[in-house]
Amino acid sequence: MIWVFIGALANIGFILLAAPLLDGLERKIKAWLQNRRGPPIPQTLYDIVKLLRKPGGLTGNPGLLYRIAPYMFFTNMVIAFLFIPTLLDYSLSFIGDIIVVYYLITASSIILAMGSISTGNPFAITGSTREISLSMAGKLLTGITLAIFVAVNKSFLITSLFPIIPPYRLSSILGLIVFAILVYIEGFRLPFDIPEAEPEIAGGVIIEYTGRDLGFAIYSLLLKRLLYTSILLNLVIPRYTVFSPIYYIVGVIVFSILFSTIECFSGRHRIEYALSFMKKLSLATGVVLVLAVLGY
Amino acid sequence: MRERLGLLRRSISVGIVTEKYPYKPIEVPEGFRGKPVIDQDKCLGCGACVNACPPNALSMTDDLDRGVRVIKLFLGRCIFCGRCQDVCPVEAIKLTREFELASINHNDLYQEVALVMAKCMVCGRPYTTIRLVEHVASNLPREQRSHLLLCPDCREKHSSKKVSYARW
Amino acid sequence: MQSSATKLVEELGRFGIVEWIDSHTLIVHVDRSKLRDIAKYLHWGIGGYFSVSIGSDERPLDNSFHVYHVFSLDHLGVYVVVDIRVSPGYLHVPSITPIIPGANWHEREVMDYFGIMFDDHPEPKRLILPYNWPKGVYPLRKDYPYNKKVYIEEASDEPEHDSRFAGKYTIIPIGPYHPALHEPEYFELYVDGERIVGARYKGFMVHRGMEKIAESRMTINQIPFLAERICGICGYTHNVAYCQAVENVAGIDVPERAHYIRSIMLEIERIHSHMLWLGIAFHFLGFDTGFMITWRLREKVMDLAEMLTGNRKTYGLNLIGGVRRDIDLSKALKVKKVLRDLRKDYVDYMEKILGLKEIIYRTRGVGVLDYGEARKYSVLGPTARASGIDTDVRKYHPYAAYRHVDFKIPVYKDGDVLSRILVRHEEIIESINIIEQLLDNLPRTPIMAEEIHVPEHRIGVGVTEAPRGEDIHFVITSRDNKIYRWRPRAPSYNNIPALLVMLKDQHLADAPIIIASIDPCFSCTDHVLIIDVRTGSRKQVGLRELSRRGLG
Amino acid sequence: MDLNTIFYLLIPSSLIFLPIIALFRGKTSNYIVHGVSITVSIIIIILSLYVLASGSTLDFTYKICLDYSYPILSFKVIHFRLDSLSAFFTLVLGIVSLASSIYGIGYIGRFYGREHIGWYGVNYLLFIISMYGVLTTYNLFIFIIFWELMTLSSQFLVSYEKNKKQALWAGYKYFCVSKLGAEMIIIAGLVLMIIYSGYNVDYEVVASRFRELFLRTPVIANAVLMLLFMGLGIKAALVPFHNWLPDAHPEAPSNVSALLSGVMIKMPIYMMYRLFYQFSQPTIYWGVIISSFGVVTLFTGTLYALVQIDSKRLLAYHSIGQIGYVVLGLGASGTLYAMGNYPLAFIALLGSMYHLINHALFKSLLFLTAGSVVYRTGLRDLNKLSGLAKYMPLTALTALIASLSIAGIPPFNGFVSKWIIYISTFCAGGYLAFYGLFALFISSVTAASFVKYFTTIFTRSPFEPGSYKKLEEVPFPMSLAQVMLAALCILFGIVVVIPLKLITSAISLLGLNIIQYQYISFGIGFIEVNNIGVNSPLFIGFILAIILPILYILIARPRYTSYGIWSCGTLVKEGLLHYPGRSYFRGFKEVFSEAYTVGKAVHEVLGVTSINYSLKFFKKLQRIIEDPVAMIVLTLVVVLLIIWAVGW
Repeated sequence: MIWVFIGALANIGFILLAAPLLDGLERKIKAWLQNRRGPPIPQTLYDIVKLLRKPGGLTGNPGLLYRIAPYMFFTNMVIAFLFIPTLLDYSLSFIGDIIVVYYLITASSIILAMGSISTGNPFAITGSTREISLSMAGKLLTGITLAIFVAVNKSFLITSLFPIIPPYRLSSILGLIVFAILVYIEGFRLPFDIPEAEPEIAGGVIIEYTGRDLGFAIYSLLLKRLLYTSILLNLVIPRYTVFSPIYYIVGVIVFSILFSTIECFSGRHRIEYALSFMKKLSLATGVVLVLAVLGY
Repeated sequence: MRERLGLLRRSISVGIVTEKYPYKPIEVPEGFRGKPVIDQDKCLGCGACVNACPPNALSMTDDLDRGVRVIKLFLGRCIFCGRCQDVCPVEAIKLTREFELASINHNDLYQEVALVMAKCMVCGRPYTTIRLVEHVASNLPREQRSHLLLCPDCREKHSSKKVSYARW
Repeated sequence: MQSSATKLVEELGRFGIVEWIDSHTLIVHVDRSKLRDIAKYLHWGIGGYFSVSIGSDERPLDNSFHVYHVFSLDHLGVYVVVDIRVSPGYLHVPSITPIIPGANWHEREVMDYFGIMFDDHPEPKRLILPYNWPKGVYPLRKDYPYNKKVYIEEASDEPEHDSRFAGKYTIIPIGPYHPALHEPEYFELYVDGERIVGARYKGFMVHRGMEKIAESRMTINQIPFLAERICGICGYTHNVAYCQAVENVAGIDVPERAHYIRSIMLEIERIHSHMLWLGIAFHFLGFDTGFMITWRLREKVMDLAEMLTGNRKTYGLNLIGGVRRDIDLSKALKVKKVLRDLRKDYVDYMEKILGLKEIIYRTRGVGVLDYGEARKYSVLGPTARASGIDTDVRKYHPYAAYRHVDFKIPVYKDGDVLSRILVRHEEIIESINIIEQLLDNLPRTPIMAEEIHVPEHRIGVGVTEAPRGEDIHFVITSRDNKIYRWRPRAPSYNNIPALLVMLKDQHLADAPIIIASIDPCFSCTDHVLIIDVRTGSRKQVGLRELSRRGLG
Repeated sequence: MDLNTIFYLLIPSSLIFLPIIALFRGKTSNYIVHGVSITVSIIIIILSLYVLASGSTLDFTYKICLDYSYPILSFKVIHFRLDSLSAFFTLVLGIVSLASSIYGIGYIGRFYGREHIGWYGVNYLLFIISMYGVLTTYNLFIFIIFWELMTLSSQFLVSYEKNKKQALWAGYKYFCVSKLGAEMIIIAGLVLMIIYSGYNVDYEVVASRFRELFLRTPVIANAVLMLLFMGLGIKAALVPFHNWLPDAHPEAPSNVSALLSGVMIKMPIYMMYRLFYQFSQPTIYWGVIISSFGVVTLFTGTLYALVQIDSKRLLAYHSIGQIGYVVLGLGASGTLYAMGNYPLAFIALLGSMYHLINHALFKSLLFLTAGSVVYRTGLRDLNKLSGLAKYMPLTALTALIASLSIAGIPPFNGFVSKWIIYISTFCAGGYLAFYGLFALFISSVTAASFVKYFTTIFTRSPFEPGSYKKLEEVPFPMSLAQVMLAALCILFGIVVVIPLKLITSAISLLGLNIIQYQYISFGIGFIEVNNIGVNSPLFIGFILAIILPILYILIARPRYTSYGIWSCGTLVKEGLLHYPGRSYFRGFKEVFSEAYTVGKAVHEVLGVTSINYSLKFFKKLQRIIEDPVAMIVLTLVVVLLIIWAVGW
């Protein structure tokens, strides 16, 4: 038990460092693909460290909710990582913990949105309603995908869900593909970074946060992105081997490269287009779920 | 999808095009209109450039007490059009290819030329620079030179034609 | 052609005294009672369009104010200036805005600057001067010295918001400092969720006083450099328009080579401006890689401009009567080579980018301005061409060297953002063609006219096709190398009011790209503003100080 | 006086107060009624806690001396029993009625001089008593009587503000529809009685007869079950019988709304538990039917709630949605039970009951906070409300807790119950997995809806600056009630053992034995460590997630710089930065319009037609009553029927 704790804590330590570095990597790759030199890889880390050293800002008439939202978001994300094996194979898992992770993610976006709305800035509110709309559609998709995995594995223990293959089934492979798309969408990458769309709502959800608050909000968003990637990786890479840390690191980097390349060559969707895309994807995934339940 | 892959292929084939600018100087072409520089030794103080300058970056003041004419160029207002270069009779002001003008010292944006003025033979008032007088003198026939040593007012009294390079 | 022009003169004779001021500009002196008839006749009757209104204080000359409405008759290649004399005792002119909604701003501007009232104007509010500007002070009148300081009242409550929407709908302020606008302008969008239900525009926040400075302080050959600074993107076209206005007045015979060089630089400017715009448009669509690509390609054009003129943007090339720099053979060859490569690259990239689903989806059917609305507001340039109006100054009022080249004008019927993208896209390719033709046929003449003499108190009109549309400069000359009245009108001035039509019932997410789709140049539009509108502070603002800020 | 005596005396002694209350007006009446109802609530809580903790039952019968020769009156005794299932529900009733009575002391002050307080008092007390009666009676006949009493008194409460046309209409509609449901129950009861010509309708007897009926003529048994289920479903506002609820609940005084939404719509659920677990055995098809009703209900209710702009109406729609969760849990447990998967059936039932008590807590709290807003501002319009947190911090905080609870944000109570429902449905697989993921999706819609509810009312700055100048926190009794419920929301979220113990003792009555199916084997994480309290790392983590940031803000007091709101550099007047409630989630509604179309079909076609039908029915009835000939004929028919029934 104690080793599990230590392992999980080590995981969190690794994640806290890895999330900004991976973002730096993505920025570098995007820069290369846009024929630019781009910032150095630790740039995101520098940015966050710089932000964390500055005082936060109070705007409008925000109250406690606004102040604690970034911190709540951050702790929620860190706690979510307790249940997901990342670098090491240790995690504090139990039946139904995937629902807990799911709710932690929902809670984080809800709380950030509430904090943001409480400033009263129409940009922030527009961004927040977009964020929540997307999150609702995303949760539908997440739910269906999870149901596929549960139906295939007949279990609710995350550790027993990882890795999903074997058994190799049509539905589990399709489910993985949908989940990869979902990971892409939930990672607020183009064309789905609508809640923060710079041209029209200038940052949206995080528009009013500055300094330390902003640092934590951005850090948490990066953690959320990595959290999704980690869940996806856990579904595909073999666990409980000596090489699993290596598999993990390689996997994370591969997905970063892949996702940033895709992101580089896409424009931003309008919110209702993104939503209807997710709706269609949900319907398709529903069919996959039927397959999974039927045992294919 | 095909378009995206095509863009990806092109991106990879082009490579990195941005420069490490502050660490690596940038070449500007021949004929680039950069910072104007006044040649102290050539300037006559005629004021042609001051008249031509559209944004009033060049100014001319006569310090009658000290007997000095000051031509002052303020780069903060300069638009680098090169009209001064066009109108200068002696090529004293020229545009260089230098464009990095940022400075922490405000005075770096000023250039000054102070020229000693000639005093009128009659009234003793300084009226123009010695260099300008010399320059005009060298271009004039001998018999007209005597008027040069008078200030415009006195010259008018002597009903002579005024000579100046200043046009516009 | 000639016969139809004479027929036009006869027709216009019904309204007032007609005279030619130069080979392609007519002036009609009309009585106030005939004004609306002639406006209706010119704009709606024979297919011309309203271009600009100019107010002028000519009390020192003939003891009266004048209002000039300029109409363009594309099919005849003629500009018609309608001149109304306004006596200082009764400063009222019938408004033509009820007939031509596009004249709204023009008339309000005259109202602000000269105190001339327009009867039956639907919206007789201040347009340019801030609301706390003292009443009865008209800055462009001749008895107002350019360096006079005015005492600005403390800020009071201005009826800022559109009462139809404010309070009921969410206000999304776009501007004055917003990432989607790179210049200080203010769009107030009233949204219901994601849908825009209404919009309000407040502009004229760029604090410069160019007209007044030019009229009172600058000489005729200094103004080109000021005109070039009206705009940061298409400055050269203002420069050329101004020079043409003066050259038309003076009847200067500009050498052909100078005309060719001007045309080449105008087209280079058009290419870079359109590419810049495309980049920005892609950025607003979230496609930053497209932004990087177009700007990288544009950089080659900027290098060309730098090589040819000595500067990337402010070419400083023109003087009255010609140009200051020649294009020699080696440069010409280099330009041709660069352009050949550029065309290949550009066409290839654009084919791919315009195949992206997101780009098409977010521009097709978005921000539609149909033909009727476009005519009402007399929009110009690519905006008009995307709405099915076949207009191009280069073609129908040929200037510089454009009568010697062969090019086509892209016209689209849909009037949406995609059409505007495509119009500009094709224009870039056409411009490359034009430059190649011009370089091939560069005549061997001097580049500067010999004889330059400007007559006094004559009206001159100079027009160019700026990247954004028709750019018109109206000049009244004066003695001593001065200009009596100078009114530059940038195309965005006519295009911006049409934005409010385009924005209605659109998605909030599309607001930036719709606003950008007319390629608005706010500083072009606002060049004339004199006063600091930053409110809330007691301050005295003098023109000299402002001019220092603006020009320094 | 032992507890049995108290139980015995509670109903008659509180009925004595009714005329006393009716005598007074104004303040006095207010204090008397709430004093009585608080006392009653406390007694109810004590009784039910005793029963749940000890596992015993309280039992008594009123002997009625009648002529035994008339068979229809031969039930001889009026049997009341407080067993652990009833006790669980009376506990819910006690808690909510305690809170809303305390709240009422302040809230009813609104109506001084405008309405007759005594009239309110009579109905309010009668309402509580009749609900208590419904829960504690052990006889179907008495059940129906209390049921009708409950409907009647609550109908008067709904249309209490007699000058409001809307309230009168809502009350009328509510009454007619409820009456229709009651008729179904009565018909079912009559069928049972008549077919068996045994007139004893004690629950035990009913149960045994029902089972017999199932064996003999399953068609009739199922028809009776269907009638009963529909009758109860109408009262529980299951879609498509829900249309009356969003009209009725918001119109009542807010503390009554809390009781209506928090407790009254649980009464039919209580009967359903008895119906499917005590009177009959769960079957697979009934499980499918019930859980389908549950899913349709939660889907429609919540999606409709998302687009509401009236605060109490939004809450009322959520009541429908949340009842869907409860019914889904019941149905899932029925299916699983019939399939022989007792452990999961137990967990599903656990989730259902847990959600029921949670819903009672947070929904009544939400109605109380909405009431506080009405109390101070008189507004329910989410387009106009804004920025109240500054003036009513305590109300805002409790509303936040309730919102987070209903949204299922850990570690508040809503999360736990929803989580248990998901586990049972997902692990069950099959069609239940679909239902579970619908519920999962809907929970995020709920969250979104409460982001709207909370942020529009409480955060930001006031819409019209200066309009709230005299605004302040609500009076002490009202905030006390809110704080009480909020504390329970947190308690039931963190100290999960307490409600689980209560629920297991209630479930044990229904034949699912706790000893047999320990949670441990299904790994409900937070109980597996030990029975004393919360030791699970998960819950420590959750608490840290909430506590650490708050502590950080409160203790470390990080430095902040104050800025104006960024609105592109211009100074925008505070009030104009207004984001009306209707603008929220517009795009979502547009894109998921299919869901709304389906919902509309259910909501309007089925819902409205059923309402219209019942209204028409009652119009006809009214015409008959007004017509003397018809009335005479009807009376004769009834008399004849009675004669036939009595056996002459």
